[in-house]
Amino acid sequence: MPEKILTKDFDVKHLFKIDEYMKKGGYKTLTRVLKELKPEDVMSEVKAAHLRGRGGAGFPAGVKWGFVPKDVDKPKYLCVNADEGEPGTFKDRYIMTHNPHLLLEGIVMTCFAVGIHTAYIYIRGEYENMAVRLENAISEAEAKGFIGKNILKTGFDLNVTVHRGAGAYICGEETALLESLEGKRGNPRLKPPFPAAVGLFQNPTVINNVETLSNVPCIMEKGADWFVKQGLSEDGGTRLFGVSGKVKKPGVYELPVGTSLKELVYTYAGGIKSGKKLKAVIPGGMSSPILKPDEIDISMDCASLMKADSMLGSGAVIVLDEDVPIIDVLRKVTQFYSHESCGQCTPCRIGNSWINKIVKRIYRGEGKKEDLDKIEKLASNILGRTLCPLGDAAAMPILSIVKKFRKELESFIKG
Amino acid sequence: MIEALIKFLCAIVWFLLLSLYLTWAERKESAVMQDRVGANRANFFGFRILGLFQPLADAIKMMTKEDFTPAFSKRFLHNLAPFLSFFFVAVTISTIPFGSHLMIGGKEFRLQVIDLNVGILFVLALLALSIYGVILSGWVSNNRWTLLGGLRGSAQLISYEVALGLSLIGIIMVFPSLKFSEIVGFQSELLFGWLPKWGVFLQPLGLIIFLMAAMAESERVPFDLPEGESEIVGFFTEYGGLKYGLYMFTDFMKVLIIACLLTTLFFGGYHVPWLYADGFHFPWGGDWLLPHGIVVLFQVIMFNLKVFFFCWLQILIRWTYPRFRYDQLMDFGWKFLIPLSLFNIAATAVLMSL
Amino acid sequence: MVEIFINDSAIKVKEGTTVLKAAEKAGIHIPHICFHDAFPPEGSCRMCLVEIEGHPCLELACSTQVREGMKVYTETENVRDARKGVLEFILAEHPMDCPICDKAGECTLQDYYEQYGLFESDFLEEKERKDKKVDIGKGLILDRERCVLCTRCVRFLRDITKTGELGVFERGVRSEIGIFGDQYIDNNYAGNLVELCPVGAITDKDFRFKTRNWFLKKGASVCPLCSRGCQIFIEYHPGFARFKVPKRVYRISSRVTSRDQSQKEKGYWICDIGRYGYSYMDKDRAENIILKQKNRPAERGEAEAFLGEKIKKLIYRNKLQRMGVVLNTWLTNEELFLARKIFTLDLELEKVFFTELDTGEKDDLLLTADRTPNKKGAEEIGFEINQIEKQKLFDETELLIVFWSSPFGLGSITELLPELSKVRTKILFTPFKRKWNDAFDLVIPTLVSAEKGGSFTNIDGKVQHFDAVLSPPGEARAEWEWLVSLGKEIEVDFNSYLGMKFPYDVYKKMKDKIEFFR
Amino acid sequence: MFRLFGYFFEIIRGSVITARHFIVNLFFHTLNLFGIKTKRKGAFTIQYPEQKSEIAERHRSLHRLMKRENGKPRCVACMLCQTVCPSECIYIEAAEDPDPEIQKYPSTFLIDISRCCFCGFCVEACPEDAIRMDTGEVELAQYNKDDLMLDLDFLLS
Repeated sequence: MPEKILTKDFDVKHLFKIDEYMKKGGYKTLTRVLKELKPEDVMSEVKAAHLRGRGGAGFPAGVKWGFVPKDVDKPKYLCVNADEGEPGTFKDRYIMTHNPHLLLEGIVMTCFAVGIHTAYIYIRGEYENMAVRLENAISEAEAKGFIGKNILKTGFDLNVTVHRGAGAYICGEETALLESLEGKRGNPRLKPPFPAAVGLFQNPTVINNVETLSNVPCIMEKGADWFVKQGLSEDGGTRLFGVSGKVKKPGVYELPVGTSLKELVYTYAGGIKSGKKLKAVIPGGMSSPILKPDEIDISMDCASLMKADSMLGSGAVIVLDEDVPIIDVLRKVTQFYSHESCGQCTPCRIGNSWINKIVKRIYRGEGKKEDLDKIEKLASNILGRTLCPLGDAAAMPILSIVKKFRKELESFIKG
Repeated sequence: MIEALIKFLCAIVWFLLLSLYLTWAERKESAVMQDRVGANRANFFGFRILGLFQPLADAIKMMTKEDFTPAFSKRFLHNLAPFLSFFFVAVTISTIPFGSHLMIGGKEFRLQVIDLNVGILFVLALLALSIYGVILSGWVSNNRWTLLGGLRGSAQLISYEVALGLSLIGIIMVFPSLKFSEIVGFQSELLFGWLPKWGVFLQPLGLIIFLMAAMAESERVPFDLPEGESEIVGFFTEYGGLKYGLYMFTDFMKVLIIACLLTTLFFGGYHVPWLYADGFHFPWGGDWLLPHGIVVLFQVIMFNLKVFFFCWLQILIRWTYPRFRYDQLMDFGWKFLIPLSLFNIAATAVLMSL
Repeated sequence: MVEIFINDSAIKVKEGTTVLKAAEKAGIHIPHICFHDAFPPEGSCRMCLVEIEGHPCLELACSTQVREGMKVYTETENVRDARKGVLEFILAEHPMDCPICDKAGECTLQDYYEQYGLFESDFLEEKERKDKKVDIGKGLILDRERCVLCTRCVRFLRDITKTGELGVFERGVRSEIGIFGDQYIDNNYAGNLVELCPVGAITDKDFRFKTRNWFLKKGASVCPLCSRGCQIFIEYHPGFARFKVPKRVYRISSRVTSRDQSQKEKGYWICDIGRYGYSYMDKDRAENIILKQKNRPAERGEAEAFLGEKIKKLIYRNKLQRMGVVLNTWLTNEELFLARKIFTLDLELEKVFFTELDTGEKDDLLLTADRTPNKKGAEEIGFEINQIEKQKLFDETELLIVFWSSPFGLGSITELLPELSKVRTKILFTPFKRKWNDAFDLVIPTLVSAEKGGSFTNIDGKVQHFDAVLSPPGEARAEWEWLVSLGKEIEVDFNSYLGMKFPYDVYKKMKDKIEFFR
Repeated sequence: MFRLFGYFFEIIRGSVITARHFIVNLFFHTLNLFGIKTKRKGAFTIQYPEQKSEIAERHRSLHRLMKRENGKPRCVACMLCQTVCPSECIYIEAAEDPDPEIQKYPSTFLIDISRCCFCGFCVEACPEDAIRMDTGEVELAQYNKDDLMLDLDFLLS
């Protein structure tokens, strides 16, 4: 087992309580950062650490912070994207359950770096326990003076609010999240302008994933160089991989970026359950294209997976064994996206429902020969032509499943 | 006087009745020729009898239609024109012999209204006069198309009048008389002892010229240029109802009168071959003597049969050929018929002088 | 100014222009459904995708702003494929009930299908069933199946009227437009939704099923129902050869002409009062000249002679001040100018009054309190818009000429009725048959503004010319024609009235005489 | 001269043909009239009023409007037939149907049959198969011109 950075203390009981957290050295770095460093130092440190966003798109966090205009009168906001809706993903929940203070520490550092005084944690409504735990942690931290007015007497103010979403997948998309946070219907906005310039309430806004922000205290504690060394040069640190499906030991594994997928499945997760053969792996949450067994000897970082026409996404690895009919997978995927499409733009609204209807028909055994071609055509009509990435997220797995498992699907149509 | 009146009434009634039923005959004949059935709807208490009531229905229809005069036309002349045509044609019947004599109570009645000694000239003159009806109607209708129709009609009639007259010169040469009764009388003789000495055998060319010219005179289809419903508008366009009916009727009367003339001049009139006043005397020997009444009956029937045949023939021609073009019509009259009839006269003269 | 290339042809546009607008300027139509000039781009219909050199995937023309040297391609295989794809998606869930859809014939979707689609449908699945007939207030009927969720209606009510009655409900393919509970749409601009809707999802009861829009003809005119003078199209039925159509005018639609920024928010819309208040054009119209003493419809010459004779008699008797005139602000600039010339300048009358204005409540967007079209024009021509002084008007008056053009009721002018009998000769110019017409000796039918040419000066002082759209009913002629012939008849300044054959001839004279109209 | 003979010959031949038709037909007609049955009948066309010619399946005859199962007209008053009609003989007024599935129905449907040219465009244009021209009614003459204006009730029955 490689060294754990983020989750090193997660086996400590009651780590979510501030006392336990501080016992383990929590908030020490924050004190140092606030008292000794300037905001620019923090930003350049994070930039140097090549910390990529852990939410799915994999955009470098430091660069993103840099987009926020510095000299404006408008208030700036930080939105923490805790709306973990991707099927197969449960890493943020892991962090928030075990160590909410780590996240809070990261939030304070980020806000300090960018000059933000208001932070929202947008958490999905289903995570009620975690929301309560976060709220408790916030009040604990406020009591200790880590959050609130005049933090640690440095004159830096920060107000952190937990906002519960209603559980829409689309609200994990950053602009939809903003709309939702503003109290409107969770529809994605047209980009550009990007949220860094025009975001929450038309003001500059930074939006980061829970895991991304949780990494910031580690970077500040041990330095960017050390952090980069843990992973790859362009993709630093470790990642939390949530392995689920037909493996012997499903769960969250913190591994350096660049660990092989094969290693992850066979070594850490213990291989396939009851000695069955591997059928396929979905490497980064449901929206990432599927990989066949001969493709899984691949480094788990954004660039390598992109090369293999897949994506790392949120690092949620779903393992399928030979018993899983691929039509089931396809049906789940299309069902999910047609249900979760917000209905704003045409290709995603109607395309997903159309594909879902076709797949359902195939599932009922009423498939027609040309259906697969039709699905491919529809999916490629959605791909790259929607308002927000949800369309792509829907089209990519569908396309890859149809392409890679065409024979099996065809046999289902004939049968 | 009374005798003449009765004879005239009989003749004119016969004439008009036949003309009336000629319309029916024309319809029926054309229908049968064209594989149709023809008028058969008119009925009287459900009896149809081959559509024989059709002429009556037509007559009633014509009579009950609106009688109108176009604006700016002379009402009197407009009304007069059809009657003019009708009158001149109707009168001609009075010179046609239907049979020889009928002896009733020792008194001798000629079966002819009046036996003029210029019979042929009289008929030709009256037929020529009927043109006035055409011209008058065309002019008085105050319509340029009717005027054109009338002018064309008069041009045509005058042209063919010449050929008509010339074709008869031959007949007058071989049967040296202008009296119809005498011409018919000449034809009762025998040629070569067996062939009736009919005009057709003496004047075959004359017959053809007469037939053509006479048909042109009747203004029916191959020569129907004055009317020409499909290409020009005829002289009686502005007529309707009974007055229009009169024109139509005059046409049929002309057909009938031409048939009568053909019969009388070229086909021995009322003569039945080899029937004499006392009965048949066949050239191959053998007699069949008959009483006087039966002989006269035979004669009248024979005359009618011949007339019917020529009516039939004219209708056949009318329903067979397409119409001439106007220039063709004039060419035909002036450049063909007239020279031919002159040639006929010359040839007849030469042959007779031999 | 930025130079960009659209389909390889260069065009210069202002900085900040979107690709769609630039292409429109270059004469290239990029199909769009959700985009509307009056709103910021929404980008949800995905019809306007174009290829831009250097961009990995297709870009939205409606929201992408031009950059120097940008190369845009609007007709490549990829673009056409994308359009077709989007159309296929929309049509997959769109009910094919064009035959009963009032929008058919002017429907964006139909046009685009003809231009960019033309495919056989591969959609073998069940379409989503939604409500076909939802009352959303103000006579508007929403058909949710036809809706393509462009959200123009939602944005209109949110951004323009700021009432926000409509919203999008549900998600994904079940998304639908709806009202919140029983908060029905109730504002004066709701009729615009029908025009705004690119498909037939929102229709109004007023036009619904009355006729098909391809039978209608459009004529440009100016709305006379308030002093804003919105530019409108009058959509009228020219009639069938054999069958009588119940009315001429079927609807009024807005005419977008003023696209400058100051007018931007207002120029696209008309209010419901103008939109639905057109029935006066066909209802109770006076068609015949009625000369009471003759007891039969009179001819135009008779009426002119009658009118001229009465005035001339007063002139000979030197009793011109016994003549009164009542005008109104429904008349065009030209007519008011002629009226002023004849009655005030030529005849020097003192008793020239204006009827009471039609008024109503104003609102923030367009509707003004003054519900007559030409008050400003009358003022600029030189009239004082005064109230009728009954005493002055009826005192010793022998001849009274009343111009009454308001399609609304008679209002307070009914107070004059009992006094009318005092006057010996009363003459009325009116386009309408009303009961009070009987009180006049000569009733001359005139035209409503849709039937005559002329100009109105709106509340902002803008002179708007318009031509006749409808043909005049019966014997009715425009007031200016009557005034011109009256001017000739009374022979005071005969030559001035020669050569006035069209409203613009009058306007040319006005331009010479009055600074304002230059 | 030779040409002239040719004409003459053809003229005679024409007469012979028509005369042959006349005689043959008359002969068989007469036989039939007297009830003598021969194999061959005199050639004639259809005896129209008594004997109707068979109307072909696709023959365009008098219009009719189709009904739905509940007896209402199938027509949705889309006015496409009115639009496409080249002789402008159709007139429709639409009204609101209470059934939201149907929505629109014709309150007035007039066909001026005196103007109709039986081109069948209305049938082609109809998206609902509501109008058909398959009644087989071809005898449309009326004594009164107003009777040629067919209304909805008539077209439905």
